[in-house]
Amino acid sequence: MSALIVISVLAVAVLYLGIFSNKNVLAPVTILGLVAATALLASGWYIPHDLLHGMLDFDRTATAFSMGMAVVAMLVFAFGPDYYARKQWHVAEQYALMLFSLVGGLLLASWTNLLMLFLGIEVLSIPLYVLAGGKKRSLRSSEASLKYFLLGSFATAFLLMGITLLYGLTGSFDMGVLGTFMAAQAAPNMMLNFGLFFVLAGMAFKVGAVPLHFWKPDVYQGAPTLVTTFMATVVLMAAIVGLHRFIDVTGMPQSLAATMALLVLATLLVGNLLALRQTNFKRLMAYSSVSHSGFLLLALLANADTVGSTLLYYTFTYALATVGLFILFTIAKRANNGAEHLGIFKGLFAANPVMALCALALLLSLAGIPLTAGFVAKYQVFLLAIGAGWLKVMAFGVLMALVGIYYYVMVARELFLPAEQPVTFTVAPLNGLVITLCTIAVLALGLWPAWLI
Amino acid sequence: MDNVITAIRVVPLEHYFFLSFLLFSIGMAGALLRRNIIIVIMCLELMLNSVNLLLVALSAFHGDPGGQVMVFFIMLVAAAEVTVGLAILVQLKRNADGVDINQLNRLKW
Amino acid sequence: MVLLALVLIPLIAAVLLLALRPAAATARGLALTSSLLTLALTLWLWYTWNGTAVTAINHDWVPAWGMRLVLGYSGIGLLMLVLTAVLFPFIIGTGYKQPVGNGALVNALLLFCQAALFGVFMAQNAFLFYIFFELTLLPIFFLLLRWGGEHKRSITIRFFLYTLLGGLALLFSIAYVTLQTPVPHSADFTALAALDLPMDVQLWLFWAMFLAFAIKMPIFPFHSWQPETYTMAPTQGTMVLSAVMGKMGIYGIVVFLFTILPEGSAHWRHVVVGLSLFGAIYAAVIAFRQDNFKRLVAYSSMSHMGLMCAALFALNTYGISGGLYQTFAHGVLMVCLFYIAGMMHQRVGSHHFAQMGGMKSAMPRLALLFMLVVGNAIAMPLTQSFPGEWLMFTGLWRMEPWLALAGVVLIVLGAIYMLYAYQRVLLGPDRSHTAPDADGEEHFLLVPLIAICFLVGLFPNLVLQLVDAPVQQLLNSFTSLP
Amino acid sequence: MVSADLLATLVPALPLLGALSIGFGRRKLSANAAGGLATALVGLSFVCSLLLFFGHDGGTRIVHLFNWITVGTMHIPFAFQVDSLSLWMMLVVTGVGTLIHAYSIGYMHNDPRVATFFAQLNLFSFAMLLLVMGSNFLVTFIGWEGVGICSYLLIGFWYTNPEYNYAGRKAFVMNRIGDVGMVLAMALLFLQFGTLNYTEVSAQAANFSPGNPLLVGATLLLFLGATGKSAQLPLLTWLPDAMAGPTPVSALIHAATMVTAGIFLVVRSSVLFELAPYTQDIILWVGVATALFGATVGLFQNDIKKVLAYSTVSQLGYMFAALGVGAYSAGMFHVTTHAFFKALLFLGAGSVIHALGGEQDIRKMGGLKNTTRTTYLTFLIATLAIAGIPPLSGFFSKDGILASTFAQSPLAYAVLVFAAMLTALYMFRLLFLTFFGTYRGKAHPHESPAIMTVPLVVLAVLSAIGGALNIPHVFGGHEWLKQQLATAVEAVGAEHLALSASTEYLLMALSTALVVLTIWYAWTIYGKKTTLEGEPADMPLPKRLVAKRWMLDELYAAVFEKPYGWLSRAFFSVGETRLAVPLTAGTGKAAHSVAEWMRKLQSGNTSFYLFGMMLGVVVLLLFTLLSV
Repeated sequence: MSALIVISVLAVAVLYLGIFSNKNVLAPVTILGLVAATALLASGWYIPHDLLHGMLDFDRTATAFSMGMAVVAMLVFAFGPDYYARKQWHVAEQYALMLFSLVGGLLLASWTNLLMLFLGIEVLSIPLYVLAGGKKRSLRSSEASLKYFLLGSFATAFLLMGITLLYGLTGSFDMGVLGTFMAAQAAPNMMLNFGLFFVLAGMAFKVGAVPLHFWKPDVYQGAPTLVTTFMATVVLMAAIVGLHRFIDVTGMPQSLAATMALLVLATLLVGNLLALRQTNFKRLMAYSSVSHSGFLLLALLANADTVGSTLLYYTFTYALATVGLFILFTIAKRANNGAEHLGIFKGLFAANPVMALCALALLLSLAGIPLTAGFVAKYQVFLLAIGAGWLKVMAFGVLMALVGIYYYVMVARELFLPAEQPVTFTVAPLNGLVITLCTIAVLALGLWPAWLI
Repeated sequence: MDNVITAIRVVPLEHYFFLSFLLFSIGMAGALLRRNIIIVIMCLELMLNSVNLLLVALSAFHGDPGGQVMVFFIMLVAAAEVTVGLAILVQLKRNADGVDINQLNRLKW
Repeated sequence: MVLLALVLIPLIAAVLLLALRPAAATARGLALTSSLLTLALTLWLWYTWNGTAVTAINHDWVPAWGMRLVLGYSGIGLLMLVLTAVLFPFIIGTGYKQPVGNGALVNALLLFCQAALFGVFMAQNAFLFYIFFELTLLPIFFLLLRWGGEHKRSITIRFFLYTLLGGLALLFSIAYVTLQTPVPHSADFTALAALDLPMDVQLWLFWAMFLAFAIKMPIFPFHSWQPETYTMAPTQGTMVLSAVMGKMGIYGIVVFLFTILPEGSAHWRHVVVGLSLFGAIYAAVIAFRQDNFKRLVAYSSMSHMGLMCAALFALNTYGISGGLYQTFAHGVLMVCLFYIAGMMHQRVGSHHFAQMGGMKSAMPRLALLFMLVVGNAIAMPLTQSFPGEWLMFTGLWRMEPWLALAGVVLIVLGAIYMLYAYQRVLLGPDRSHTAPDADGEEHFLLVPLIAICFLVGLFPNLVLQLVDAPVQQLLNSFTSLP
Repeated sequence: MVSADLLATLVPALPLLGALSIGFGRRKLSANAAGGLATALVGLSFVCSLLLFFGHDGGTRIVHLFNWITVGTMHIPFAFQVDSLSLWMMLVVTGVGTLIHAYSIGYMHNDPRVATFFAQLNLFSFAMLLLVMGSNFLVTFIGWEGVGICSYLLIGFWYTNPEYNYAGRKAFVMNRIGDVGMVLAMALLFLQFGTLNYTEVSAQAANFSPGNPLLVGATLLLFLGATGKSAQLPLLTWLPDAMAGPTPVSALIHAATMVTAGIFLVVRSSVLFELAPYTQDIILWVGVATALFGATVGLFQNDIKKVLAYSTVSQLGYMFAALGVGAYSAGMFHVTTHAFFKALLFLGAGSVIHALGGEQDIRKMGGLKNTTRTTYLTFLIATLAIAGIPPLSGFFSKDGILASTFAQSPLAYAVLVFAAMLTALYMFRLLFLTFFGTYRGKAHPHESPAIMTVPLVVLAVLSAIGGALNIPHVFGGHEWLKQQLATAVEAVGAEHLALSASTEYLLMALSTALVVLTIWYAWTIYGKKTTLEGEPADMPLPKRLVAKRWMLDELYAAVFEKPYGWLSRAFFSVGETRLAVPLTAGTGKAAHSVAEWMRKLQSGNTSFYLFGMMLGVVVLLLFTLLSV
């Protein structure tokens, strides 16, 4: 609760700061505030186990994910000063909106009541609609934001329909009641299946599961890179944990499991295959995030008791790698005056070997090469899926992981190729620090995964 | 208050379901088919409202106020969404004059 | 402690090279020193080995999934360690006469590879094995990508993905078997060997694991990456690939398939032996009419590997001992052959026989050395290849006489293509151009290798004694077989 | 007095020492130094063999050096077996070897690579000695392969000539085909008996009943090895081509020693063969056929060495025929005498070639008996010996074989006698055309130096009196050689000739008479001849077929060599470049094209996205409801 309040207040405060002071203080304040929030979460200070009459529950999963999101958000904000340095538009709002969205994330991490699920998703999404359109003068940006908005509300409708049907069955929005109701259910219940399915569909949209993934590439490409980073990391974490909390209670009824498996197969296939042909880095990352959600859904499908930690580890390490890469991408993009194709990374190794090696490590982590966190994460999913007996689905996942390695390696190859025309990569110290931190974290977590489990 | 609920209960629940699904489908169809973005947004609202209708009915039949509370939240959120949506629409109108949904095709593949 | 040193010495040397980026000469010197150091350590291990399996380091890593840091070696592992340690000084030494690109970087990559290889052969935990197994790939990948020959990009990527496919299949299997172990799970080989998996599981799991090793060796029909990669790779890369990395397949078959899936191996052995032998003959036939010397050697390597794999799956003392023994012989042989291929390439600027021939008068010393190597390649008795082949044929006959026949045909085919190659490289009417004869440095590299060939050929027990006891122990799980 | 073990070890060690020292010092040593050293070392090992021979007590001595291969229950020692059989072969190899080494000093003196030549010659002697001395099949196999590679090297000694290289490879590969049988036989025997030591194998084999399929298989495989090494049908075409090597090589390797390895092997494992009658019949008839084949083809060769080569083939056929009827001692006896006179013939031929400055075509020779006197006389003796004129060595050895064959199968006997007549015919054709008539060439013939003629004389003496080694009882002899061998080869002890003395006399008289007739016939045709019949082209078909060596080479080329080349190319062009590589590369391409197609779904049109989402949801919903 306190963390929620702190972050919300922080957001409002940032708004006011935007009015009264210059934008250089924004990032420090935000980060400090987040540090405070994280500390509160860590200390678990004054968090009764049922807030608002048991609509939120900050159990271990919730706390861990909240902290994870807060930390990643800090990294993203640390990228802020440099990113917004030469932007004219109102920076304070951007920070504030991201903070609000983060609040939604916390709600998703801790909801135990379908009402809170709905609120969480909306509080998470509505700021993002705005953020996606951050570049006021850019048609692409507004297109992205409008697409996001339309598709998002469309999905919300499904979610609500699901919630309503479940309410109709139980007469309550509380997950506990639903759980007991389902436990009592012997015969398959049509209305129940409908309800569960629609909620799943609504959440699948946020996760970006095929066939509800259409928004991802376009929005990632259109949105400002910082916002894309935020979406790719914090939002994904929030969506996953939200879905996890849902499935945690409902379990995986036979009917839903089959659908989920289908969802996983489609997501893995489309995400990886479409990434093959991508030349635009942001779209590539979008598809890669689709494929990663495929693996996450696979973990959810297994739905063992360790799935929570697996999801946290996976999303957190994925977020670290993504943040680092997006920052590197921005650096390269500036060096090549605004181009976004993969070629912009050419010559990075020659110009700045350290950064290039960092990029290599992060890419390999996304690809899941051993000794990186990404590998350990994937391996956990392997274990979960195999343990739950989804061998064939897992085998398909393995094949798709191979495809994934291909396109990450293709990007990595660019790093070591000589540049066509001389380019100068300018790395702001703070960015360099963040990238290095991400790399170290990714490698360290790969070597000693026990830290996070 | 009670008479409202009894009034609602006069009509059997199935009818509410039927009507709600009908509205939902109409909204969906509109969202898919119409090209004017404003109308698309209205259709989306219609979908949400179909849910509201069903919620109210269910809460009445369950005799549980929670459903109606939910309805208020939904209306609230819907309002927020529309606000944001229209704002974005205005911005889009500035950048590319027109509110035709088919104009949104710069970002693809 | 020694084991840890084996991994760390090359690693540290490599990091030093990367950090300091010294001149090529210094870099080679450093690399050579480190490899000689590891050689000394390994020989000491060999010398002090008392016939029992050794487990030196044993730490928890991620207990939840049975990942543990366990280093040790059985006789078989020790054989592989010795092989690696013996060959790397020569592989690095190749860089003196046939330098490749940026000395520091190349040697660093080679040393990384060596460290990973040591890790593979010392890992006593399946998961650890897998990690090293994949790590060997990365340095080679960069080596090929940066210093390969024509079409290096596409070929390297194809090779990388193909081998990774096998690796992922292996990882999948490891995850599966680990989960079968009683809680707390453990991926230690000892724990996995204790498993008694149901037959139906063994039947499919066998192929999942075999795929990885079949691609590494490679075994027909998973070989399509091999000839083009060997041909395209820089000499040192080819040496590492053919002489050492291929052996990971043999080693893996023994430690994974034979110990974890005995029934599965026994059930599928006819298929595997059939594939391997067909591949061996297929490659030998192709080698005969190759126009490209290096590619010919590549096919000959594939042919030998096929025979080894077949012999292993004969699943009896002679077959397995012979196959394991042959890994050593074949490793040394491959380094010799590819080195000579490199020498010829330096002299005539091509790997094609069309550019060669009629050079024996110009280079009598090289001719002698090459002839000795050829004798080794066609398994003349008293060279090291012969005892291995004799054991393998005996093992195959023990399994099925007609398999032995199919195997022995190889000594004819081998003679056909090897002698023909020798003729096309050196013999025939003298050419006008004067290529320099093998010089001191080249002697310095080839003579010790050839000496090893004959030493081991005369006293094969030096190697055989390593594998004898472990093989007997291994065979306890195959008592039902003839 | 040095211990016998040391002596036995020295016998092969000395030539090896020579091979290494000459090989490594080949740039320092002068031609004569190298030759002298090589000859001296082989001579020394001959002395050692002699010492061993006279110190021999008729028993079997195993000289165990070290354990070679030890795996599980397999213990293969590196050990020598010294008994009368191996001793006899040692004597032949080192004795004839010494002479030929000495001869080579003169023959090769102006070749630039003479040192290499002697190194390889010594290496060959070493391998040959290992072959005969090995105490188990595997050690024998070392020598077996060793002589093979040496023969390859020496045939291709003049490496600038592609045909010579081809001949070398052909010889080696054909030997290897035989080795397939050898290896398989060893595997079979080992798995059956658990050992490869001759003594133990023989001992255990004694428990088997005759005709046991296992033994038949093993012996057939062994015999396959023997056919390869000893140039029997069907693996004989390499031997004539092997004449590409220097003449002393042909004398030592392709006449006196290596090619008799097959006979030695069969005698060594005679116990097995005795128990496999089927194999023996096969050996008999293969031998007979080969004898006839060689003799017929020999008639039409015009290259002096080729004639001798085919005669060697045919003589080896005789020896195998002897083994086929179980007359092992007769076989070994013929091996010995043949070593004498065939070596002599080759060296004589070499001397002639030397005299004519490299000319080998007998159509360009003639009338040499005046210019090269010693060569002529020695050659004459050898010819008489091979023709089987009493009392020369050939007469005794050949008639031993003929007699024992007659006892078994008169038909085979008849064929062999016919072959004997042919032998006389082609040998005297060779003699007359070379030494009689008038000289038809252009060079200036001159007698060879003493270093070459002395070995000729020694060998001539041996071929003349060699028969004394094994004089049959009918002449009051004691078959000394047979007595000797009987101590080593049980089967020899079992031999007994089931012929009455009268029959034996009759047979000898008959064959001798026929041979003499043939020689007279040869004289009438070739004696005075100054010009020769034309090319094979204008002969009647059967004759031409024979003249073309029964088209055997052409047959093999058409059936094996060419198709193998095609197969190799086909595997590569189809299997590799059309299938394997495209398939792997193709999967990648396929993935890309599928991806390219799927990208189109990401059309960028929002309505389409909404539609896609709706469709997806509906499909998934249906799936859910169906999967309930």
